[in-house]
Amino acid sequence: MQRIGVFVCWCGSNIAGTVDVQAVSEALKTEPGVVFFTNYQYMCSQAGQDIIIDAVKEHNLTGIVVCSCSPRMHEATFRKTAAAAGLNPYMVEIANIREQCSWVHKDMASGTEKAIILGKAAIAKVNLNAPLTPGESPVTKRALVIGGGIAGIQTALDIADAGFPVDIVETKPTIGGKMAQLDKTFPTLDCAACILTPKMVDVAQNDKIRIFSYSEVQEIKGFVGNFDVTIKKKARFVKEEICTGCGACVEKCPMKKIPNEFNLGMDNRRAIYIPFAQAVPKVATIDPSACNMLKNGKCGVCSKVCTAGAIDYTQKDEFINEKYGAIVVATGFNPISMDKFDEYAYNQSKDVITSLEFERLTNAAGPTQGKLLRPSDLEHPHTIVFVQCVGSRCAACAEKGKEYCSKICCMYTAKHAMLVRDKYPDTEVYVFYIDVRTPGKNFDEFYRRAVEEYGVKYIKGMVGKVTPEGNKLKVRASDLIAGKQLNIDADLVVLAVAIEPDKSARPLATMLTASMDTNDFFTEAHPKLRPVESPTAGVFLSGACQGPKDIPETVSQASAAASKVIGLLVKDKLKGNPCIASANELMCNGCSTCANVCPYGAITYIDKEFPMFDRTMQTRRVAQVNPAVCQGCGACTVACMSGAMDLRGFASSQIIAEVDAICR
Amino acid sequence: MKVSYFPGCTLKNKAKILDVYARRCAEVLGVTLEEIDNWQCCGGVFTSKDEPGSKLSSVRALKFAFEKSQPLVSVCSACHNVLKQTNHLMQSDEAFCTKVNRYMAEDSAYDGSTQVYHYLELLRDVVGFDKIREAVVNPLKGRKIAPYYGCLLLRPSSVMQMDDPENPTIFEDLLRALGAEVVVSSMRNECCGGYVTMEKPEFAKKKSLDITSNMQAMGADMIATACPLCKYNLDKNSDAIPTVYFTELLAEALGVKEECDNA
Amino acid sequence: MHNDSRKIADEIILRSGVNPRRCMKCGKCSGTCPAYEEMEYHPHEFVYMVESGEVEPLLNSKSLYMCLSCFACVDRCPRGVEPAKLVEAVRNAYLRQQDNKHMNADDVPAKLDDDLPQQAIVSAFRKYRK
Amino acid sequence: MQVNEYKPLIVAFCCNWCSYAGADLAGNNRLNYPADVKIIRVPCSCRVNPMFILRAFQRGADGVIICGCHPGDCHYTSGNYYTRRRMALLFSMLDFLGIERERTRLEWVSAAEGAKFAATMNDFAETVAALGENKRLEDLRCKK
Amino acid sequence: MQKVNRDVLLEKAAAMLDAGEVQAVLGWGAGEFAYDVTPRVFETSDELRADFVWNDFCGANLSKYLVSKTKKLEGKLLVFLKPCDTYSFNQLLTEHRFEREKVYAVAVPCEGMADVQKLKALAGDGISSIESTDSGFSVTTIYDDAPVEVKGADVLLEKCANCKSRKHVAYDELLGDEGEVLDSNRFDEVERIEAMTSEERFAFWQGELSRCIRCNACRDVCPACTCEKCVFDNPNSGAENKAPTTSFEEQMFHVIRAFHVAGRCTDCGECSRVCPQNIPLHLLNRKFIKDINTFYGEYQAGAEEGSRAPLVDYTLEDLEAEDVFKKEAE
Repeated sequence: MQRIGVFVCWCGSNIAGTVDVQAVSEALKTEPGVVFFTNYQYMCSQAGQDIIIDAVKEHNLTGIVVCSCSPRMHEATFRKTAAAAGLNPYMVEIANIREQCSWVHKDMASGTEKAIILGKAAIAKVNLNAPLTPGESPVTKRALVIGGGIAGIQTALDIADAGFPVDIVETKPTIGGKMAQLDKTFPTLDCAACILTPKMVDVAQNDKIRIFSYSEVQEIKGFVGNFDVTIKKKARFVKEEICTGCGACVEKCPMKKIPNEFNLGMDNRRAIYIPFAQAVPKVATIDPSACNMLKNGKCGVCSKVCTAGAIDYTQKDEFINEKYGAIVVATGFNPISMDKFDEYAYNQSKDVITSLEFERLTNAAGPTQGKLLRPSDLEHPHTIVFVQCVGSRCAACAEKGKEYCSKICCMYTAKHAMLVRDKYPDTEVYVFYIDVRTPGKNFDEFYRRAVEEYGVKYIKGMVGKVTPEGNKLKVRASDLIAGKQLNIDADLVVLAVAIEPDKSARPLATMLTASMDTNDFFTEAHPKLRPVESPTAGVFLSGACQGPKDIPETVSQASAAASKVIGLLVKDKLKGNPCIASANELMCNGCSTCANVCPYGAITYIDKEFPMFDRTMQTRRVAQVNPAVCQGCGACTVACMSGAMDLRGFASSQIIAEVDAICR
Repeated sequence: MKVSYFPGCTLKNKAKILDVYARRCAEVLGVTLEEIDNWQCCGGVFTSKDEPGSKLSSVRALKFAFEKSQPLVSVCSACHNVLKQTNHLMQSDEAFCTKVNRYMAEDSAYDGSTQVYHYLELLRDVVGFDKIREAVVNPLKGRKIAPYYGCLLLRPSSVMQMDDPENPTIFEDLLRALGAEVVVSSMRNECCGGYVTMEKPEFAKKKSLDITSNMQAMGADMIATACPLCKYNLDKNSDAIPTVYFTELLAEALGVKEECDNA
Repeated sequence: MHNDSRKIADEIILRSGVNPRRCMKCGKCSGTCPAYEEMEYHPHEFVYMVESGEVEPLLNSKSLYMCLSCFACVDRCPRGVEPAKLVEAVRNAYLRQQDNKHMNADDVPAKLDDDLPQQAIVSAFRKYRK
Repeated sequence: MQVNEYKPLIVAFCCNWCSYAGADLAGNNRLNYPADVKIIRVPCSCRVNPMFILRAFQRGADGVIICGCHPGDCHYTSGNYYTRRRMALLFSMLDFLGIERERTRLEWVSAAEGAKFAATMNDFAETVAALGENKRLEDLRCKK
Repeated sequence: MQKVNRDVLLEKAAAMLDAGEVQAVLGWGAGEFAYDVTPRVFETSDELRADFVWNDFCGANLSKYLVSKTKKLEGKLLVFLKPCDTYSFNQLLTEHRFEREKVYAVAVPCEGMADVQKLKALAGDGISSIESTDSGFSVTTIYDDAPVEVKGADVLLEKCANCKSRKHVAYDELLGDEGEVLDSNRFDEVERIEAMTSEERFAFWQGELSRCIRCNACRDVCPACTCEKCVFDNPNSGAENKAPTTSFEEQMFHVIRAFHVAGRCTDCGECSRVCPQNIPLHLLNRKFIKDINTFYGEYQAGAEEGSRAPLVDYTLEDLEAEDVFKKEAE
């Protein structure tokens, strides 16, 4: 039996004005377990708290009921008071007789009556309270960042800056991601490489950061603070630690006609290659599907010219196991396939290109050394048509486009159009748009500059069809404001293609038990208040894997994710919320129903032996709640048929006791 | 193999030769086209679904094929479009299906389960282009041919499902199998203006010229089509390059053209 | 009058099965339409005017007979609106009114030439009169 | 002597993050609703077991209302979606047994909707008061 | 009359037992009367030959017994499953209630099982023998020498009269021919009650439920009720009660039970078959099944192993609780 003290607060006249506090404390004194009762003007004041502390000591109280304001206001206060008095803080219950009683009811009689009932319910509940101790789990002080684009780079740098080791896993031979392929960045027009490559070098030189390039995450086990990850380091047939990145092998490699993915296939690379001059790590990689030596053992030139002896044709995939306290997903995006949009003749003409290809065409390190030339005949284009929203905002058919707005296209198209007009004033530039969306600092000003200062022709309407004829592209489009159909003979058509999450995101989400939306973007723990966390504890989101984002937004989210990770890694131990679910193993059926409703993947199953009445042992499958992962929503407790699953602090018996007390 | 065959009115009149080539070539490739008994005109155009009366002739043809457990094949693009769209409605629109069956008042109801093929699909999916390539005796070497689909074969793509509506390859693949050099023009799925040829001939002419001049510019010296109305329009409105039925090219490659022409 | 117009518009929406509210006014239909120049009201305007109940001008417009039923707008619309079906429904709304027809049998012989395929005549009748 | 006016007994289960805070806000704004409504705090609407609802009815409650975060806003991301299914089925079953369907309700009240909370409680209390005492559930097993 | 006869089942089971391929056989055993066939575990082929029964009274669904029986065996257990039983079999597998490797499932086609209550109503009490005929049964009672002829179709169990499927959804081996999923009228009665006024429904259920003697037979036979500890037996659950000391559980037992099996109930009809008071308990389950189908799309528990039950699933567009009655009105 509990020894309960009841403390009724007046809250000045806030409560005492409508509730007869004396009558309430009198009425509650006969409730089961109550051994002490009093009322006071301000229970939350130091003097009020002292009354509680003294009463606990004097009357050996085991439970406290405070009839006062909302628990959302002062539950934490009174829990600390209980702890100061030597009681378990979870032996406190609050009856909300202010916000939900004195403030909403007018007459003293009904207010007092209700306050008594609420007090009784709290007493009934505290009678069934048990001391709760938050569970603790150790934290591995190392973070994993999956994806080495600008999002992953920024997150890793920030975490490393706080002194924690970080590993970056990147599937490509180099970090840098999409930003490394860009020419200039909006709205300031600084060159992407100039601002990105120093950061890449910082990563390479930071002794807290390890880069696993040309690698993939193979398996993830464990939970927040204690992830157990297997990383597959694909064989690149070059010893990374020996290769100096001199490029002699690349120069001599006889396989010259391999489409260069860094330039989106607009020029060629060799079978052994370094993606670009500032690659990090700057080491060569052999493409096994193109290398003659690996395919049929006939060649070996690179090995002969490598003075460092870095070539190793026998290299195998390597598997690395590492423990992490936190995981950051930064898997980024890709433009969608244009196969289903051939009204724009992307597959029919080399001169219809995507915006990312356009970036490479204007980039000094690109296939044309930065000269804007048509891919088909390397002539200077005089009329360029940009088409926005290609595949974005497309709700007609799911396999074709994406229903969402890709967010970045309006701005980069304005940038492209502006740059063309700046460098080649003799060029006619048309931009076809549905809406121009420029919410962002200096964004609209930038777009207006493209129109007003650079004379880019913005036309509200869509391109319906592109027809290659001779060396021209006949563009048919509508101009909705002029009420005309336009037929433009263009030299180059640039498509602002919708972006989608990287294909690796979904299998990764499965490994992480992190949730995704129907478009395969990762979902946030809360769309407004926890935007960089996944609902799965210890998993954080950085960059476009969570939704379309431009560089400034990506970087700020990357730093935000890093700060969340740091906040986790500075802790030696994780204290959980003790109000979590737990399964009574004797009653558990092992049916998996609870695990099916758990949004956090907190429930796993083990086979366990139980002694039977006939002294034999029986093995049964039973649920285990991971206290570090469970957030205490209680979905499992209702899903559980047998009632084996219960929630501490909100146990079925406690809630039923409250129901009974209210309905008595 | 035997299939049900819906020739359509034009193939019995102005486009007889299209029909003759189609039958003979099918024979050569091991398929017999069995003409449906007492078929009626499809109406030439598929109009809105609240006019079940205008779809009855199509449903009768579809049901006929269904009762013989055969797929229904047609050569004319317009017939194929009407049959395929009607069949799709019978499958997907319960109210329409019920209404049509009530109109027909036959012993058994029809539910849209007949497989509807255009002759091109028959060649691709049933015969197979590889088999055709083997059967070619007279390859169309050095002929630069631009296939022309028009609208009816491809759209609405969600129903017709013949090929990618913006970048189809079925026609190209066939012509390649016949040994021709294919000229791909992105005007191949543009409308020739067929339905307004009576209403406003000068407009139809403009549309047709857009197509033929593009194909000519892309290097074609001949256009191939499946639709009599398209052929009429393109031929009438352009002196530059001729338009022929694809079945004629097929007959030529299979070495049966002359016997057809003399038949 | 306004009410009548709204009623006709609703009927057109119902019969065509097209939901004009899905339109995001991008103009791709009109950017793709091969009959654009011949039309007084263009595909996107059909959608907008039916949505807003302004069908009277459409019913009396020659644009109804210029649509080629080529379905390019239907296939290319990013929102799945199907403008061509709407044009057809407006045309039907006009033709189904008593005595309304767009083509007389008597006028046909003058339009024929030796090569004109039958399907052109049949489809014209189906499209232009009820 | 004063005639005892019939006062319904109403149990409200409110999720901690949205609806309980909404009820607090109604208090902050001094928005009245009948004292007949007694709130029980649960972490999430998905913690409400149908057994709790039946228990309340059995102990004499005349109406039971469950309040949670709006769909999409659940603090635990998905709890209220489960609640929605569970309650839809439970309410339908109670109706099937001939229990007045107006005695149970599921409402989404956010932490910002103090006014909605008060209005909902006023409306629900009025509805339940109009039904009178909850007899049928008690009588279901006893044929008189 | 069942199409596959007893000998086929018997020989299959006996052969496997004798060969040591299975350690025991879960089947139907003879009772005191011709009609009280009960589930039984046979350990030798001799036992089988003596007491194994396969006739029109094998209504019992054996799936449930796999939960406890497989745990007691080292080796495999052969079980005979009628089509409807296989749904329960899958559902139990979905919930990990027994190990699939420990079971050898033999599927048996079923032509529908007879209801003793209905038989007695037509032929009278005191049945001494029942002979199967082509069209049904020839029943002799102790009161009359002349047998009474009863049509098989007239005495089908409720669950068989509204059979949802003659297709087995899980087995290792099928004896005889596979059937098909049927288009049954099983929701007609639910619809009839739904069409009543609230008062009429209340009166109907009051009439039915007031007969309940809380014998727990419905729970004990239910293949979805395999909890290690049932809430009704657990003093801490807030619902415990065997004898009706408080009226709560008395009133709520059937609602809670139906809710606990909602989305998991395969509609095997065992609850109504065993109810000694003839309460149509299956209607509560079918109400849930019907609601689930209309609200969330067709779902048949047990049709597929591992399928996600509707109550542990959701979509963002699910209908609101208040719209339930609008939807039903449609």
